[in-house]
Amino acid sequence: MQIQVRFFASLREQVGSDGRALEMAAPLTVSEVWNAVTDMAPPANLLCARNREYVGWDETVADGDEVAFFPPVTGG
Amino acid sequence: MQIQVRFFASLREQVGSDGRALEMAAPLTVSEVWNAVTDMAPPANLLCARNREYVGWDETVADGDEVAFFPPVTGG
Amino acid sequence: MKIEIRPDPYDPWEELAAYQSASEALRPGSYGACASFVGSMRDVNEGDAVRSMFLEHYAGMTESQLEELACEAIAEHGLLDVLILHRVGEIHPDDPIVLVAAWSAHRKAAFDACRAMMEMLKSRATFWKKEELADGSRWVAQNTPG
Amino acid sequence: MKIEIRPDPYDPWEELAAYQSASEALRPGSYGACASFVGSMRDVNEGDAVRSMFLEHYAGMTESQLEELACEAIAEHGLLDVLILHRVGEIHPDDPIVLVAAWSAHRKAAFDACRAMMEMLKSRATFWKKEELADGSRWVAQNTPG
Repeated sequence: MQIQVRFFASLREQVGSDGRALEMAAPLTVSEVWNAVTDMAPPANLLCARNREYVGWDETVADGDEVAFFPPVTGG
Repeated sequence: MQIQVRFFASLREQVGSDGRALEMAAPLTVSEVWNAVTDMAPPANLLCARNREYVGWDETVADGDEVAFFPPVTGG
Repeated sequence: MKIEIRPDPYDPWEELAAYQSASEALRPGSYGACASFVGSMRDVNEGDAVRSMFLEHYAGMTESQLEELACEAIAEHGLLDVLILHRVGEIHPDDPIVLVAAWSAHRKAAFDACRAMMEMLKSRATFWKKEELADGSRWVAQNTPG
Repeated sequence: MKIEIRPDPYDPWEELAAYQSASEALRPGSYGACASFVGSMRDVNEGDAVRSMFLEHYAGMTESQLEELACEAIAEHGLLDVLILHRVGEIHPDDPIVLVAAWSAHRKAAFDACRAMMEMLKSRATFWKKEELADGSRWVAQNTPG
């Protein structure tokens, strides 16, 4: 199974990538996805979305999902 | 001494006049001015201004003042 | 700051745009927030169709009240600028009646002040509405709560 | 209801006027209140001069969030209509960034909803600002409280 991982804004610059595909042998939590794709400790206030909806770090990610990590939002 | 008395909106129609000059022998309160210019009991919620500022019924009116009576405001 | 009582119809968005670009208090780049409110005439009130309305005011007193409430809002909320327009005379459904706008550096002040000015205007300013219905006319007894 | 992410500059007052006269949800005479907010770019932030800004968003997610918060506001406040526009891409001082407008029969719903939508947008919607200063660039860490 495969998921798509994305990084936005300052996090994209810190990670040095806007994301990548990740092969999973079994379903992972969001937290496990983070650890699988970066060597960084998660920054304070890091936010996460699964399939374009906010989720918490314990949420499970399934085949075909898109998981995005990003800093606090600053629009408006 | 003389003051100018004015009526606005529905009150103007009830009184049948937009106002008149009133001769006073001595200073009057707003309440006494009302009684001097109409035969009506003051309607509930009647408002009063002296020289274009809201005042209460016990306020004293002096020579040259303009006293206005009107119903609750409904602008905006 | 601009406060005007208008006897003729006006376009609130054109007025806002023109005022914002002309005001010396609104240097481009200095304001980050503009909150505005436009009140316009509905064709129904208290269940009755309203054909037109006459808006009376107390010339002299009303203008002073609007200036005073604008100055209060500027001082209390630290606004950069204020625009208030209010129609009087004969008004038809869909006509804009009141425009209140507040400019500030950040949104909180603009939102707070715009609403506060509207509530002060509705509760204090000497305007009165008389509605023309199919079967006669009536004075509006009081405003809808804010 | 109209929700748009705009890559190019826009005039908020022209957009408001055009949307209000074209919207089928806004029959003339049906609405008595329009509360709107325009957020535009300041040329200073946290004491530093800002030359320009880049506004990034999460295409797909951001649009859904704006639609969702507009639908929530319509349902909760009984609005007649909503307009939300938001700039992305390269932005210069004085450029309008966000426009939020709410139409309703009476003023309370429009005021409440316009502000609630702005607060939801600021706290939830996936936009990020990067400022260009004289000596480099920086991401904005968080929004000013509302």
